[in-house]
Amino acid sequence: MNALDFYALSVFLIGLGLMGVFLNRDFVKILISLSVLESGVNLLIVSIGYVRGRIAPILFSKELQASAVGKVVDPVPQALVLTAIVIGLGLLAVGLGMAVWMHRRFGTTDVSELKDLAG
Amino acid sequence: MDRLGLLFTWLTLGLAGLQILFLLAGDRYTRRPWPILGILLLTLVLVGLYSTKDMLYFFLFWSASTWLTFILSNNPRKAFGYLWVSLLGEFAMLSAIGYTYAVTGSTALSSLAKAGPTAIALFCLPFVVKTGVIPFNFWIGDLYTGSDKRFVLFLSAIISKLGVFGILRTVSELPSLPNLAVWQNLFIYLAGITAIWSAFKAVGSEDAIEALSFSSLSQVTFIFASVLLWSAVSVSGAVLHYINHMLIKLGMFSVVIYIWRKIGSTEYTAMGDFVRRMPVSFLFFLMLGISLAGVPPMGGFNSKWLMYEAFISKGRLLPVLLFFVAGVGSFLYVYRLLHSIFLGRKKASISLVKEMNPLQIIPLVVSGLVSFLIGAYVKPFMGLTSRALTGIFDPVTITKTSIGLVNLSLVLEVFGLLLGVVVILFWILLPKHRYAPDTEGYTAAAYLPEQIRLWDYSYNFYAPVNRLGKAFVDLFSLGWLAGFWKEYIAGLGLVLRGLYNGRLATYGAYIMLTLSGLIVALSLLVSKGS
Amino acid sequence: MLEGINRKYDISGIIASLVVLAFSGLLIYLLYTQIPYGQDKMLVSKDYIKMGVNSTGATNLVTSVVLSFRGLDTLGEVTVLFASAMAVGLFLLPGAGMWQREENFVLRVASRFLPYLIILIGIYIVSQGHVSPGGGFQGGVVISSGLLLKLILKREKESGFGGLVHALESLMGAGFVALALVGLVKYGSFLYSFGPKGVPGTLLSAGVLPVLYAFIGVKVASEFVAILERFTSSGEEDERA
Amino acid sequence: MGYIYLAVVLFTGFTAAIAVFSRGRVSSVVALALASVGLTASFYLLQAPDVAMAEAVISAGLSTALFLFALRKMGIRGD
Amino acid sequence: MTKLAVYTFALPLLAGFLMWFVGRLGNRPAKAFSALTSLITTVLAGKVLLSLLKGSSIVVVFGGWRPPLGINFFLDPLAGLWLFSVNVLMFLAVIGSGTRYSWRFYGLLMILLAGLNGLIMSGDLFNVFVFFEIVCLVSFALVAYYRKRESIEAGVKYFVLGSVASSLFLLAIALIYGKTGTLNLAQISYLSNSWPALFKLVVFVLILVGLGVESGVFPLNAWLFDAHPAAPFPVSALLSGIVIESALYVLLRLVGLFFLDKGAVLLVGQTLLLLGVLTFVVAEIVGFYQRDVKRALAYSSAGQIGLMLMAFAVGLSRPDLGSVALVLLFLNHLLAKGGLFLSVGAVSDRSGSRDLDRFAEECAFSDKVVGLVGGLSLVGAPPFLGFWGKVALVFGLLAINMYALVGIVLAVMVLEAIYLMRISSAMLTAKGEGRQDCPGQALSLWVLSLLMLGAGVLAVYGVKKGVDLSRLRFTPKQEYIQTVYDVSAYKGGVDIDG
Repeated sequence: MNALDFYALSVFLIGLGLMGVFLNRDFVKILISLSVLESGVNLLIVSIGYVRGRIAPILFSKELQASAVGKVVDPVPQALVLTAIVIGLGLLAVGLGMAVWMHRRFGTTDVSELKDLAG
Repeated sequence: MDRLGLLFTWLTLGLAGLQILFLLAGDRYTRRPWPILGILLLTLVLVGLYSTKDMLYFFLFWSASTWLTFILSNNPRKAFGYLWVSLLGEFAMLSAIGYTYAVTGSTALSSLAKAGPTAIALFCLPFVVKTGVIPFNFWIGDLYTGSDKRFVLFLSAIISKLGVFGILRTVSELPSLPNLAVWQNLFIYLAGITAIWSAFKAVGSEDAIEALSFSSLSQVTFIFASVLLWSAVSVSGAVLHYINHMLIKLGMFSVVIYIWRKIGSTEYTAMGDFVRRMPVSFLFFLMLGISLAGVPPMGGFNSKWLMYEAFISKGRLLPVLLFFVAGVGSFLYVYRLLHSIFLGRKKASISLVKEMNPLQIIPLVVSGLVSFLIGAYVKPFMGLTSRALTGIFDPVTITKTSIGLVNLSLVLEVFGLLLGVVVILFWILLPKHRYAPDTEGYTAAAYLPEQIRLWDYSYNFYAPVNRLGKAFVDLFSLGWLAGFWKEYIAGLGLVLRGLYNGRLATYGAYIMLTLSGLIVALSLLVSKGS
Repeated sequence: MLEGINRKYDISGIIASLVVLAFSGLLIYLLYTQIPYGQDKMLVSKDYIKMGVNSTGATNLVTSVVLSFRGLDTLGEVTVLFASAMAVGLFLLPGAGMWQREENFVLRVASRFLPYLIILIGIYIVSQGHVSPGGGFQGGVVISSGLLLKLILKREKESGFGGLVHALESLMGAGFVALALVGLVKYGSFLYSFGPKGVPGTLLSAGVLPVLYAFIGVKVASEFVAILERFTSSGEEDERA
Repeated sequence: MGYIYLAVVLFTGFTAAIAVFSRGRVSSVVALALASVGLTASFYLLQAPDVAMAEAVISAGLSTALFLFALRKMGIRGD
Repeated sequence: MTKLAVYTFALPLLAGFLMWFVGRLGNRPAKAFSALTSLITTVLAGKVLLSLLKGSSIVVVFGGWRPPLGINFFLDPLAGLWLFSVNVLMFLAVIGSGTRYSWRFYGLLMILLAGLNGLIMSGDLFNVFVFFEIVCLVSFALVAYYRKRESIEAGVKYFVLGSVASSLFLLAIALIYGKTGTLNLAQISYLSNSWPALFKLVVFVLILVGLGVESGVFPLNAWLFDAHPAAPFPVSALLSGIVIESALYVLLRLVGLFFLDKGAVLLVGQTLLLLGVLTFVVAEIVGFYQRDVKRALAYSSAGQIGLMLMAFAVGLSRPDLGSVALVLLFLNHLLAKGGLFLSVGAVSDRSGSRDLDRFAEECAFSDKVVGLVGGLSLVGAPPFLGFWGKVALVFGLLAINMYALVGIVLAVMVLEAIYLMRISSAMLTAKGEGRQDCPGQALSLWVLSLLMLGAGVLAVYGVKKGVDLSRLRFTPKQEYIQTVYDVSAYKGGVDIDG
């Protein structure tokens, strides 16, 4: 019923993230674009696991536990995304550490300044 | 280990033994362990090379000998030319072996014939490279002059002639003679030109080791060409000359290296009139010089005569002419060697030199006597070579030449008699000799000062010859090839270096372009394929 | 907002973006044709749903997948966090707080009682991980954001958390691996969820899962406190190359 | 019911676009936080409470904090 | 035996976690502790390898769930060999890492070892991604360890390119999970036969690019040439020695399992062959013009990766030659490049400059030995493994009638021989008599040289006896699926295994 469902949003976020990484010159902006890219992929994984008209994979009641197969959304993508989000945060922490040092060593976080190593 | 391998093994072991004896008998510098161990290891590798009939092991030992030579020469800057050209040759051999393996499933040398003429030509390319025929002659001078003095004797005596053994082993293993006439003729003529080129180089050089190395090249190319001719007389003459050349280079290099250890330089201008201090060395050096020049009483003449005989009987007169000109060149540089080292003007360095100690002189004496023996009584040596070549050729005694049937060994014995007359004459005249007084009176000092370059008449001794050959020598020194490499091939490198320009956005674009490029290309291929 | 676009972009950046657009188009086409949205595409998950509760005892299926069925991912996940904490420790040094001058009244008053409240919520989230949504990761981060208040305050020297935080972080990580090894030694396979299943839905129900999540919660909390401490310190990073 | 979907999707997409393409760094960090909030809502709509909670706390909460602290460490006051 | 495989992964992780406590005692105890751990894992990996060579492949089950349900490790003889060599080089790098690194450095090394071991053994797609992330993250941090201007630049570039690549890899995993509903490699490989062509193509390219960046395939390896020289020398030894190889290993295993059904073998083989040739040729030609020693070694690493790619591509149609070449090239590059980086890196640190003419002023004797032995074996001089690897590769390429390719590859190999020999001879003819920071360095260099020589002699002996190396290859699809789980038994129904 809704054409613009979450596949479109996740592909939009992925495309936006990738473009952000390549177009931006400031390293912090690139880190932001990377976060957007990662959240796009995470959204895609979760929306792959979504089944219309079903509820979250918490089997709180007895009878739900008995006949849960047809009533519950796929739990596995949610487990994967849980891990992927925290991995994204780990990467971000390291990236920001590097950004601080890049600012100290190069005076700016402009990525186009990084051209000493070439050839 | 077949008979051919056995002969070469004994020759290499003999030479290595004599060289190590010479090094051990020298002073502390030549007695250092690693050159000696290196030579022993290299000899081991060569024995392996001589013994194997399987192409893969042949390639293993051949590549090991290249790498060991590069390391033992101990002067990488000068030896890089040698390295990259012999690696190219080796890789040609490897692809030939791979192709034979793909076609016939076996890497035995005999199965090379089934792989077709190009495989055989590729397999023999490294032999041409290692011999140093024209397109591959630019590395010879650098390697020999740059190489470590303790290794250069072995290098010039054995390593320079590995190509000869390679051709012998390969062609003798093939069931039928490959119809590679085009390649055969091409390399015979190229060998002739290289012989002349190196003769001119040797004549024009001012350094004893450089002269000796280019003389080796000239002799080795002659051997190589006569092996390529592949007739009974030519191959046995080549093997005989192989033995002769090995002995000559052993003796001559031991003298030059001994002098180098004493006076620290191998330039002609630094030497002169050493005959006073080293009469015995002079005697044997003279014998070896005569043998190198191919003058009758000594062994060199016999083997050269056989090779010329083979070319003439095959009616190939142009190569004979080419090698004859190179032979004339050998007269010149042999005399220059003798004159500048032993007979020239006295230099200050004469006080440093004295006769070799008895142990050191053994290699020189052995090589002089054996070469003399080859000259005087050639029959046992002819027997030696023909036994080594059994199964490939029938023994060489009677051969039909333009002037009818000639018994080779009989002819050589007649020249042996001539040799006896010369020895007796030398014996009679020896006590009557007296030293010619120093006639250079116009300088007050007792010895000529070091910068005698301007006055020593032996400097640039053969100026007219050098001028004559200059254009020819420069053409084939392939300097222009190095220029081509620097200009065009290096340009390709710069283009590729431009790929990694250090900008992050470009690298990102590489990722996306690879992603999309592969998708588009593969989808086209898949849709075209299915 | 739009004036940011007309900056001089790198030519290769533009090429890459065009390629990205094309690729997203292909991706959308592929998704809609191959992986229809909202349809039941489960294969292995059907088993997880069927036997999830009675074999692991946890009513929150995601927790049972995260800790029991795909426990190794979580262990890998915990290692990633530990590695990033250590890397940040490499890059930035602890030290005095960044905000030396600003005296923020609201912050000072709030930081006296608010952190403990937030930590309480965090503990709730961690402990209820196997019953209701939430768990070690979410709860741990909530706890660390609670302690963040303390870090933002004016501080002359290194905040007191240093040693304790590192010790906790290492111990919890080692504890998690130890529990997994116990599973290997006694029950024959790494990360085996042993322990009493109890009544699904109650607090003490899913055997070792809540213990594992508790370990993760404390570890994540101490890790992020360490990272935040480094990020909020103004210490001149040591210049040694 | 569909309008909530549409609202969440459009909000997330729009804020993400601002985050990536805006000029100032702090404004993009804030936009990223808003995008994370939008993302949390979309995870909620996709029946994934665990992930929504994690996304809220981590992406909206902690990474925004980390970004701002890093910018502060780099001596950048505001935009 | 399955327990040992898990310990090789669990112990370094435990060591990493406990490194803070050991760090309190100082940096040298931390180094000793990590050396001890890596020694233990090496011994364990050795025992696993022996049992694999004798017996059949091992499947390690986690959490008590049978393969398609839980995560499983899969170990065939090739994985055992890869695991053992990774641990050996890690142990030698830790010993040979001198005295300048803090306890955090060794903690990160231990986590890197755990990640690599997991990456090699893992039999689950998302699990591969998690371990891949661990390896990437630790490599980003270790490359930028020195925080000098040069290391930060290399670290930033590596970080951005690495993150983009791993996101693309995660995207591929999402697509695969969406299509098949499972993450177990065997099950996916079983279901992958029925994938439509376009889907299979896009997923193949995504995985190739995602893992290709980390494993140094041609257009994607730009970060490698900045990162290796800028990293501390033990790290660059590990990066070149094991990290890019393990990424390549995973790439080849995934390609081997998912994309090699009848129709695609030709296409996949040719793509990998083309990428391999491009990687080799470009890396070696550009490496030829390098003045910076460590940068030249980095180009040589990328070149060797190209050779390995070609060996795998050849192995698809001629497994007897291709897979043998892959194993030999891998072992040779691991030992030689590990040794070269450990010695050249330490020497250039001591002499302060990395320029070809001045880097070798303080060469200790063991540096010279490794310089010579490593250079020769990397270039493919006779007695060493590299020689047999090169011979097997050339035989394989000729067997699939790629004549022009052999010509190009061998000609470029001469270039590599020249610039590597420049480095080796610069070290050999160095005048100065240097001293190493700690005896551990000399020990590790001697052990590496002996390993290279020993491996060379073993190879000669092996070839003479015609020993069969064909077991050391990627388990083909059918056999992999059969060993992991019985397809027919599992139909997605209820399969309680409490």
